[in-house]
Formats: sequence, structure tokens, C-alpha cells
Amino acid sequence: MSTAELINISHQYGGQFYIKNFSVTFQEKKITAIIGRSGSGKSTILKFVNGLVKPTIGSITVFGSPLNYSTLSATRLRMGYMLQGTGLFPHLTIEDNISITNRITKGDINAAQRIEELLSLVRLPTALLKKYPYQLSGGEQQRAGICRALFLNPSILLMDEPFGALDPITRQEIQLEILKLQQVAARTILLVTHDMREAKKMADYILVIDNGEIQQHASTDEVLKKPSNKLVEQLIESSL
Amino acid sequence: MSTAELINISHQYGGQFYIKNFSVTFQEKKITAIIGRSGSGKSTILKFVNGLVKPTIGSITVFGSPLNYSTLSATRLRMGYMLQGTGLFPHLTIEDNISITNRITKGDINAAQRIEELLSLVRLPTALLKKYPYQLSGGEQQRAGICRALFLNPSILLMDEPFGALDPITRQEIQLEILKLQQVAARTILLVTHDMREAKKMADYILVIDNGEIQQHASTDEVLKKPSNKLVEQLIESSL
Amino acid sequence: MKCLLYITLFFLVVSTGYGQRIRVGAKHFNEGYILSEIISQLLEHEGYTVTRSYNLGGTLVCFEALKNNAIDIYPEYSGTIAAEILKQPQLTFSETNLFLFNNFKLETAEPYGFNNTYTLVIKKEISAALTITAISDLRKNPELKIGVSYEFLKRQDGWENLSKRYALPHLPTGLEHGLAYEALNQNKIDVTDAYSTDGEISKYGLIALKDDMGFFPKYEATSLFRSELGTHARNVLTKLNGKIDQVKMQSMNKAVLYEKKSFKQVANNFLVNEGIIVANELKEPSILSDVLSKIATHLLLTFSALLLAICFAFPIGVWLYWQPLISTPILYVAGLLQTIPSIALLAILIPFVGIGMLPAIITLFLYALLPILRNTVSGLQSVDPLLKNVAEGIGMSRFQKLKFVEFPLAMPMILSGIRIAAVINVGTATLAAFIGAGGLGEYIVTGLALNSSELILRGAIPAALLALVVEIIFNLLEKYWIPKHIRN
Amino acid sequence: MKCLLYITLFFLVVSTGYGQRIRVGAKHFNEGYILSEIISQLLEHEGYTVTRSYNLGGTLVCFEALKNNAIDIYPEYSGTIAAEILKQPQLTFSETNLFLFNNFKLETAEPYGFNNTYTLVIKKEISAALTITAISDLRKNPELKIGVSYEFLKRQDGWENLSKRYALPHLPTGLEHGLAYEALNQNKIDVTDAYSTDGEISKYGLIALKDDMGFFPKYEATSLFRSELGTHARNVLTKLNGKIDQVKMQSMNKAVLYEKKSFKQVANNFLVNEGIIVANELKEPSILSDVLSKIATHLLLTFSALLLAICFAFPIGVWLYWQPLISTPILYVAGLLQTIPSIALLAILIPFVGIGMLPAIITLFLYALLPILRNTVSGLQSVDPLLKNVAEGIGMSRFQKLKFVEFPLAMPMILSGIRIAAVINVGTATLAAFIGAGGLGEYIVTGLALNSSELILRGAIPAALLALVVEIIFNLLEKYWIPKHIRN
Ligand SMILES: Nc1ncnc2c1ncn2[C@@H]1O[C@H](COP(=O)(O)OP(=O)(O)OP(=O)(O)O)[C@@H](O)[C@H]1O
Ligand SMILES: Nc1ncnc2c1ncn2[C@@H]1O[C@H](COP(=O)(O)OP(=O)(O)OP(=O)(O)O)[C@@H](O)[C@H]1O
Ligand SMILES: [Mg+2]
Ligand SMILES: [Mg+2]
Repeated sequence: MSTAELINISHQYGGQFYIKNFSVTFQEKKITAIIGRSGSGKSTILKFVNGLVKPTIGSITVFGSPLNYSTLSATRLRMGYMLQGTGLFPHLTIEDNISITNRITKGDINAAQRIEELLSLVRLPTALLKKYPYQLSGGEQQRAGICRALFLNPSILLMDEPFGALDPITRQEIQLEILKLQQVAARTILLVTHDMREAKKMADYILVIDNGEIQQHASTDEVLKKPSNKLVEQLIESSL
Repeated sequence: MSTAELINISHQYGGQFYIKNFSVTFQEKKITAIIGRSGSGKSTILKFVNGLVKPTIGSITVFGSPLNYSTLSATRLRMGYMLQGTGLFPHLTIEDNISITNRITKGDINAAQRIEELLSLVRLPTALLKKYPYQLSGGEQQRAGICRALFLNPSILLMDEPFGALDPITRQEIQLEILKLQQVAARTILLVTHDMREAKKMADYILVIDNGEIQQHASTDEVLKKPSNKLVEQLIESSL
Repeated sequence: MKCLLYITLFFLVVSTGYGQRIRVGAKHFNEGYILSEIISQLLEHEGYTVTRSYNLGGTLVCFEALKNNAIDIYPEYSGTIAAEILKQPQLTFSETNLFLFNNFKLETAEPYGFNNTYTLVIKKEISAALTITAISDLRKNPELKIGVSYEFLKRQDGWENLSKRYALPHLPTGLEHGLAYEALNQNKIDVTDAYSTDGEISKYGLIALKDDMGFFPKYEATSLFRSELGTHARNVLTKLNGKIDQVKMQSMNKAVLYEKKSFKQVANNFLVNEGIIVANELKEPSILSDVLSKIATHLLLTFSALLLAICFAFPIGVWLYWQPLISTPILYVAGLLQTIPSIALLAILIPFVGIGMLPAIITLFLYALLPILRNTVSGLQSVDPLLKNVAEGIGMSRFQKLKFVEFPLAMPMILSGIRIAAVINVGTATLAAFIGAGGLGEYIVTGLALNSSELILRGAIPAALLALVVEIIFNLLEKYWIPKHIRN
Repeated sequence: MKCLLYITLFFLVVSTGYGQRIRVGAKHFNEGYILSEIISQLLEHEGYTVTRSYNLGGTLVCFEALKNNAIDIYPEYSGTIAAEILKQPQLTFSETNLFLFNNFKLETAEPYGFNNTYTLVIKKEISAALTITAISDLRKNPELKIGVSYEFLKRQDGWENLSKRYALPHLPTGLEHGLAYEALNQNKIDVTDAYSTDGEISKYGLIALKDDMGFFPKYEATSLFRSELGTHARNVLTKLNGKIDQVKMQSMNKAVLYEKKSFKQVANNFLVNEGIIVANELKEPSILSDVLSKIATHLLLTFSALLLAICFAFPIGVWLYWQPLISTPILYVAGLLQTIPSIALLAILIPFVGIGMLPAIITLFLYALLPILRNTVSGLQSVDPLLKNVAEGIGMSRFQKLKFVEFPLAMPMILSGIRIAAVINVGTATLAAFIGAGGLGEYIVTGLALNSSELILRGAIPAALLALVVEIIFNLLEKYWIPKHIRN
């Protein structure tokens, strides 16, 4: 069960309600692209699912049961989360950053092998492993972040603009790699992106929001063919 | 004189040479897009021009004269610089972040008015002014960063993936605004981007680098029509 | 920041200022306080501004302070000068004076008129009934019950030799000195030993027997002062010559001990009754106002030192942050300063800066340096390097980067250092009383000397409260200076 | 971390352990040390394990320590017990013993055989030539030049009364006590005053005149011990009865003062020569090894306290960071602790935990708390909130977040607090000697008492160096623990 569902969520940031009566069910084992204008609430949705932000009103279901805020860390370990901005730990080497979840879970994963797999997936040279984040370029850091989120092979994956700082070639390569992974063992992926072509290529479903309200939530094909309103149309047009 | 020129630069990061014998002259009062794969050295070039990184060998010319490392801050004030990642000061409100250069120069600019101008340019509501960076979404922070770089109306502008976290609509709007500004009073702009369409739309010239080496440096038309090698071709193809 | 420095310096200058100012010291016991207060009020009445450096500890501290020009005058006993200070007990009064003048440029006034030494006391009724007025009169009354303190039994100028000299036939009982007057009062004993100026002699209406064979050494009280003292001031002091006899001193001691009068009040009454000064409204400080004034001194001490330390540690801290290579040795030196025990440090400073607030402030200042310095350096170092880069890239100079970015972001750590220093200072400042710097430590020092836990607490509790207040002030400053999300 | 705690506790337990252990105290001067060392070595020879609590300051501290079961035995003088401790100088030796037993369950052994009081000394040649062996013999030799110390001139058991009692016709000159023996040696004077056990009597080969009229009070040395002491140990102590006469004590004092022998060595020689113990290899510590052992004690004090403080302040700091509402009051309390002057704090603890290392460690511990606590809280609070969010979002529990993210990133600040605490501790630990906790402060305290700047420096310099070493250690730790780019 790798479900994720927001039920009747309302939330306020600093006083006034920002999201009202928001409900959405993400398709299990599918990739859902979340699209919307800057400040529309995309990152906030991922934070709800991850439990980083607790909605003022409403409940959240993940892995088939309501999100229990007192046992969050166990739940989160089954849920890869790549925050917007990379958020690598500055005091840890890239290697330690990537395999940090292994240290948390004291798992029996063969870390060295797993790291190697992930590095080749995101096209990073192993020479970077002993470096610290500040010694990496923006795109390199972002890719290390992707590795960290994937390390435990989570069945729900939250990715907040994961490829934003990558050149188009690398970007395409990684997109394809993720799709390959999805064929081997499908997981529920929420992918926040500003790139419609990325959504088109990767997503099974697209959720378009604006100002904390759902504009359209449907299969990729349907959204692309029948945008429900002007905004959705504009978003698609201006980036396809 | 808003020239920027790197002459015979060689540089090493932690031991081995990363850039060797690198020379480039950026066209004055033109927009040059810098394109290249992740880790190819785009951000490093901007850091050279800004003086944040001093090359191991070689010299840099800006505003018509060699970069003097002992009077950097005066030079930098004439040079807007937007770092990769937003780098807003967490302890200052958005308003103070945007107008920080005004406090540094104790300038006689009408700060309130200038801020308003800039906000409307990047499509940010004035309600954000009293907020702190952590209260903003990723795209909002990025736009505040653009405002900060533009505040003093610099004649050289260094922008490191300035629109990476923006939705396509906002992105297009700001691109157009910048082009408008350029028509009113042209400045020398170095624009690092991964989006070929952005380069095509905005740039007069394109510099393509890979592994710290120049692949092609020519007018946008020429690069698009006659990519000098396979890599340039691939970069263009995969994102146009 | 600079402005604060000036305020501090101003306070320092004012508190050590010159002019028609005379500094009066006092020995650390009731009679010493009373006599010093008499001198002070007399001088004030004549228009002088008097700085009171009471609480100077023992004879030696007073004398050193006088010698080293830290005070101008204090009351002392002839016997003490000869025996304890000059170590030549055989000297006569005039020899003593010559010696003082030649060696230290010090002089004494004429004696006040009383002699503070051992004596034997007897109840008035018995004295009258048997006409006993001198010690030798006891010889003809062997039936009198004599009870003396253990100390008097033991001392060599005590019972054994006294009885030999006067050929007294009595066999005295030993008892606790504290119980002697009660025993006398209840007629359990008839005669006991006492200091000739004890307030109890006056309280119980006793007769001090004349030492008609001159057995007890002489301890005549007088003003001891520096020769630089102007002639006018000397003339003023002569007004006390012979004015305080045994009985008056006894009743003043009694007034302080048993009538809960303050030293100020007692001194004032004496001067007015003697017609030496005209009656004036005496602004009598209540305990509360006294505590408050001590708190003020304590705060002045603590905060001047803290401000100085901040003014010093900030720039040095910044400098160390910019020049990490020098930073290590300098921090080591600041650490070394911290290893000097505070009392030793206070003592070391006396020859250089005398007594009073200045050495205290210097000591506190030195102790406050390390925490502020270290936290300033560490705080500045731990600011996110990305933000430092951004600040530079934007065009900030070193100083602007410091002002707009590094200081604000390091502020929680710097404040933490200042708070540690402030609290350490409030505590260490209680030791400053040992060198006459005043403050709440005076209560504690006096309390330790008099073994009065009430007095100790009168100093310790406000000091503790002060520490609390300091914490609260800093909490508020923190709230004001540091945005909430930065404080966490 | 836990492991360090256990090590500390282990040290504490060992250093306060029980068994066939006897704790010997010593009064704070040469003769006291020698006598205590004789007792200690005697007991050790008989198989006891001896804990030496020397440096216990004056009579009262020793007696309090004995009364409160902090030591088992120390050498004391009969006169001192009666006059100074019991304040009943008229008591006879047996009365004193009864009183001691009834009131404090303390007992004394038989006197060692010498009387430490004032005496007059004369050169051997003169004594022989004029057959002068007692003070009264002086009467017939009025031509002898008598020079006595100022103190003896002044004292009531001094010249004036002595000359009266013995009807001595001489007119003495006063001189510095330190110069008297030299003057005697150069024949400038013939007779001077001395303590009857002065090492100089032995050194200059002088004759101590007999006090044939019993003028001077008796101060006979003996072992004062707790009644719980087992019979076997008492029997052992009787071996000293009457074994140390005036001359032997003089020569032991001389050996320490003029032959640079150590207390240990002198005590051992005595016991072996008297046949009380058989000769054995005495492990004689050189100055260096003595300094080293004091440094070790100092380090033990400082670091046990520091470790305890760390073990305490870390969890509390974390707790305060998690519960900011409680944080304020707790930090206030830690601040209040800091306002208690260190000596007062040490004194306050004696009734509760006795003397020795424990109260010292507790005091140091309390002082170390605030800097560590405050810097821990501030450091944790100032970790970038984004990284805290990331850590949570990844799935770290509170503790894991602490361990993997917050602690490492706050480490520069926490270390800064620990360093401040460590240096403060090295300094404050010098005060610990006042309550017999040992360490480098012993030199300083002894040096202050004997007015020997050499001794003071022997304590102060290693203490300062220790502060340096602590700094260096922490620099290395920092280099090891914190990646360079995080340190800046
Ligand atoms: N401080 C540093 N220490 C060591 N290596 C560094 C440092 N900064 C950059 N590098 C290396 O230099 C190379 C170029 O970095 P740069 O940031 O210029 O790349 P970029 O072209 O901007 O890449 P991106 O598109 O990912 O931002 C990268 O491989 C990076 O690992
Ligand atoms: N901690 C906060 N306090 C107050 N307002 C906040 C906070 N976090 C987010 N917001 C506001 O909530 C809105 C939604 O933020 P969110 O980060 O979800 O946007 P987004 O869709 O991810 O935008 P972007 O594409 O720019 O990242 C924004 O307008 C932002 O200003
Ligand atoms: Mg976002
Ligand atoms: Mg870059």
C-alpha cells in the first residue's frame, strides 16, 4: 500500500487561511506531476504528505492509514523526500549525505554498492563521494539530493523540482532512468515541476493547482488535450 | 564601459587544474547566455567576473580595467550578481533584502519607489515585503533575489540560473521585462541557463562550455544554426 | 557603542574625581565605622565632599590604603600604630608621630579622648556601696565574685598578670564573654572584664574601674591622615580633640548595637549634641535605600566592567576572526587571565591602581573578556559561508559584511557569551568589597566578619536577584534584536 | 560519553574508598607536616593504607574535619586544644581529654615528648663558659646582650612579664625575628627568644634555656584522633609516646628548612633511627614528580568536574532546547549558582560532603554548568532551520536529528562553552586547596601562607600552562571533530 491522500485539508500560514477544503487522492504506483504557478502551494502539498507541515484542519492518509504524527520518522523512512533546494548537510561528505538513511536505520544494505548504483543513475562520478557539498556545483548537489531520497528504495517518493538545476542532457538521462526504475518496481511519485515537457514525458497524472485550489486533476493525456481552464492552458502553452 | 573579459585564465579547485588557458570577451551591452552541462564551469565563470573566486593564473577585465582585488566592493556595487540558489539573508525582511545595497551605499535612491518598481517587474505582491525569506516559496525567494541584484541598476549583470524555480508563465513575463529594460538602457548581462529556449529568446550571444573549455562562442543565431560540435547540438536539441 | 564607552569612562572619572574631596577610610568594626562617620560628617559640614571608603578590612589594608594615597584619613588607635603597624610597641606617642611623618608622610591629630583597652567593670550599686572606683580598690573586697571571659583568663595582659600586679586575692570563674553582662546583671558575679568602650557598659549602667597602676596598654583613638591634608581640614579635625570620652564612646557603641541606630545617625547625634555642627536634616537611609544604593554600586561595577569588556572583546574578536593565525595565542592569553584566582587578582592590582572601584572594575573586566571573546569569534566563524559569499558578491566591504550579515547572524552566540560574562561578573563583584569597591559584597564581607547570616543574605539575595534581572534584560534584548525565527 | 562518566565515578569512589584506610590530617606549617608524616609512615608500616589530607589550613579546619569524620587523626598541641579549640585554657590535660571524649568522641594519645612554646636561647660557648642553663641563670649575668623579636617585646607572654617574673635586669633591643639568629651568630647579641622546636636551635648549635619558673604556657604535641579508631591502630600510635624530644624536633625542623630534606624523608629517618620501623626504600618524590602529582590531582579535579558538567549540561541543554518554556528558569538557576562566590560555595559544602576532592569537584562542576549549558542551547538553536527540516523530512527521529545534524553543526559553539568552562575550572581549582582537595592550589595556598613567591609561582605557572594545554587539546579536538570548512 503506497497510497497518499489529502482529505479536506485547510491550512493557514500566519493568520489567514491559505488552503481551504483541499482534497486529493494520488494514484498509487503512478507518477503524478504537480504543476502550478510560483506560490500556488505545490511545495506545501508535499510537506503535508511528509508531515513537515501539519494542516490546521483535515487529515492525511499515507500507506493506507492516517498519518500518525507521533510515529512520523518510521513513516518517513518509507517515503523518499527531496526538498526544494538541495538541503545537503554541510558537515557530511557526499557519501555520508547519500547514505545517511542507512545510518539512521542501521540497515543491512550494502551501502557502497547502493551508492554506486545511485551515482551512475544520476551520472555523478565517484570522485565526488569524498567531497563536501560546498565543493560541488549546483547541479551536482541536486543530483546528490536525488540519490539521498532514493537510497532506501522508498515506495512513495516526493520530489520538489528535482531536476531544476540540471542541463537538458543530464536531465533527460535521469528522467529516463527514473522511468526505468518505475517499470521494474512501480512506486507512488509526486513530482513538482515547472517543465510541462517533463510532466508529459514522465507523469501518468497531472495535478494543476493555483492559489491553493485544484484546477485540474486528471491523466496526463486528458490535461494536455482538455485543459480545464485558461490557466491550465497557459501553463501548458508557455512551456511545451 | 561595461566590458567583461577573462584573459588566459587557469584555475584549480583543490589540487588539479580545472580550467586551463581560458579566454573570453563578453560583448558589451549584450546578453550572453552561458550554456553547458552540470559541473562544466558556468558558475565559476561568473565568480571570476565578480571576484568571488580569484583564478590561480590569468587576469580579468571589467568596466574597461583589470579587476583590482583590493577595491572589489566598489566594483561589485556596479555589477549585479545573483548567485545560484537564492542566498537571501535570513535575518532580514524581503524589503531589507532587496534594498540592502541602498543601505551599503547610503545612496539617495528613493528606496520605496525602486522596490515597488522591481516587485512589479518580477510579479511579487507588496504583501511579501514584511515577510522573512523562510516564509516564501522557492520561486518567490528567487524573484526577491532578482530584485536585489537589479536594485542599483547595475551596468553589468551576472545571473546564475535566475528563473530556474519559476513557473513558465511568470518566467516568460520576467524574461520580457528584462528585454524591455535592455531596450531602454542596455547592459552587459551574463545569463547562465539550462533552457535553450530562454537563451534563444533573450540572448544576443551564446557561450557553450564543457569541462572548463569553450565549445562555441558566437551569436545566438549562429550557435542555433551551426552548432560547432556534437555536444552543442545535443544541448540544443534536448531542450528546444 | 562608543557612547556607552564614554558613559563608563565618565562614571569612572566621577567616582575617582578630585577637588575639595576628602576620602575617609574606616576599620571594619562598629567603633571604626562610628568614628569614621563622625569625621566624614564633620568634614561635610565644613563644605568638603567626602568619599567614604569604609569596609577596608583590617588595620593593614587601611594603612596601606592611606600610605598609597587611596584614602586621606582614617581613625586609628595609638597602641595599634606602634605595636601592629610599626612593630615597635615601646614607642611613645610623639616618637610614633615622628616615625610616621619621616617614613610615610603621615600625621595624627590629638587623641579624641578615650582609650579602648581592657578594663574591669562593676555594677553601679556595688561601686557606690563599697566605694570601689579603681582596680586597686578590689583588693580590700576579697568577697567579690569575679567572673572573666576565657580569653581574658588566657591572655597575658589578662587575669593572671593583672592579679599579680594588683595583688588581688580573688579566684575568678571563667565564662563566655557573651554571658558575662547577663551574669553581672543577675548578680551571679560582681566584676568582669570588658573593653573600655563597650556599649554594654553604658547599657547596663556599669562602672569601669580605673586602671590606677597602669597595667593595661594604652589604645587612644585619633585621626591618622596624610600630610598633604590642607591646613583648613586639619583645623576642622582639631574640633574633635578630647571631645569623645570613654562614656560617650560607650553610649555610641550602645546606640548602634542595642538601639538599632545607624552609624550615620549616631555620628550625627554626637556632633550636634557636642555643638560641633548645627543640627541639620539627616537624610537617613533606610535599609531599603541602603540596599538600593549598594545595588546601584554593584550594577555600576558589573556593567562598567561588562561594557568595557564588550567594547574590548568585540573589536578584538572581530580582529581574531579576520586573522585566525593570531587568534589562537590571544585567546590563550585571555584564558590565562581567567586562571588567576579573583582574590589574588584583586590583591595584585592594589599597588598599581590603589583600592576602590577601579581595581574591581579591572578585575571584572578581565574575567568578562574570555567568554565574550571566545563566543564572538566562534559565532562569527559559524555564520553560513554561503551568506558570507553573497554579502561579498553583492559589494559589501569587510565592515559592512560584519555589520549587516555576520554580526546579526552571530548575535545569539555573542549574546550567550555576554550573558555568561554578566552572570560571572555579578558573582565576582561580591568579592570586590574586599578592596573597598562597595556593592552588595559589603554586606557579605561584613556578614562573614560578624558571623551574621542576616547580613550575608542581605547581600547574597539581591545579588542573586540581580543575576535574574540581568538574565531577564538579556532575554528582552534578545527578543528585540533577534527575529524569532533566527532565535529558533 | 557514558563511559567517561563511569571513569569519573570510579575515580571518585577510589579517592574516597574505605577499608583498612586511615585518613591523616596535618596543620599547615612545617612541624605539622613532619608530625603527620611520621604518623602516616608509621601506620603504613603497620599495613594501613593512609590517605594524607594535609594542607588543611588552621586549627579550626583540622578540628572540624576530625569532628565531622573527614579525617581520622592529626597531631595537635595540648595548649591549642584547651585554649583555642575548647576556649578553656585553665583545663588540665586530663580534663581536656574528658571533655573531648564526652563532647566529640575524640581522644588523644600520650604526648610525643616535646613542648613547642617560647623559650630563650643562648650560644653553646657562652652557656658553657658562664654555666647558664636556665632562664634564672641570666639574672646573675646582667652584662649579656639580649635581643628579642618585636613580637616577643609586644606579647604578653613576652619580655615584659618574663623579665618581671624572673627579675631580669637586662634591657633588650628589639630586632626582626629573621635577623636574630644571624645577630647571635655574629655575637652582636647573646640571648634571643625562639620557639622551643625551631630548627635554627639545632642548626646554630644553641642552648634553649630551661623555663625553670614555668613562665611559658605548655604546648605539648600529641595525636588527636577519633574514638572509632581501632585498638590496633591505637597501639601503633603509642609507639610514638615520649619518643620525640625537643632536640629531635629541632633537628627535624632544621632538616626540612636548611637541609632541603622533604617531610617524607625526615619522617622516615626519624622512624628508622628510633628503631620504630625497619629501614625501607623510601620513594622520595623530587620537586618535579611532586609538581607532576599535583598537576595530576589538578587535572583530575578539573576534568572530573568538567566531564560531570558535560554529562549534565548536554542532556539538560538538549532538554531545554526541546522545551524552550522550561529553558529560561533553568538557565536562571544555573546563573544563580554562578553568583555564589567560590570560597563561600566551598565552605557551604563542608557540612554536607566533608572536605577533600568531592566538594571541590562539586563546586567546579557547578561553575562549569552555565557556560556549557548556555552555549549548548544557543548552539542547537542556531542550527539552520532548513537543515533541521531536511533531517526530519528524511525520517530522522528527534535523537537522530540531534546526533547526526544538530550536535555536529552546533559543535563549534558547544566546544566554545566547554573551553570557557575548562579554563574557568583550571583557575577555580586552585581554590580547592583551601579545603584539602590538593592540586596546584596547595602550592599557592602554602605560598600565600609562607609569603613565598617561589611557592606561589610553583603553583601558578603550571596552572597557567595547564590552561594552555587545555586550550591546545581543545584545538586538536576541534580539528579532529569539525571539518575545516565548518570551522570556517
Ligand atoms: N569550492 C570548490 N572546491 C572544489 N571543487 C569545486 C568547488 N566549486 C566548484 N567545484 C567544481 O568545479 C566544477 C565546476 O563548478 P561550477 O559550479 O562552475 O559548475 P556549473 O557549470 O555552474 O554547474 P551547474 O550547472 O551544476 O551549476 C564542478 O565539477 C565542481 O565540482
Ligand atoms: N512558513 C511560511 N509562512 C508564511 N507563509 C508561507 C510559509 N511557507 C509558505 N508560505 C506561503 O505559502 C504559499 C505557498 O508556498 P509553497 O512553497 O507551497 O509554494 P510553491 O507552489 O511551492 O511555489 P514555488 O513554485 O515558488 O516553489 C506562498 O505564497 C508562500 O508565501
Ligand atoms: Mg515550491
Ligand atoms: Mg552552477
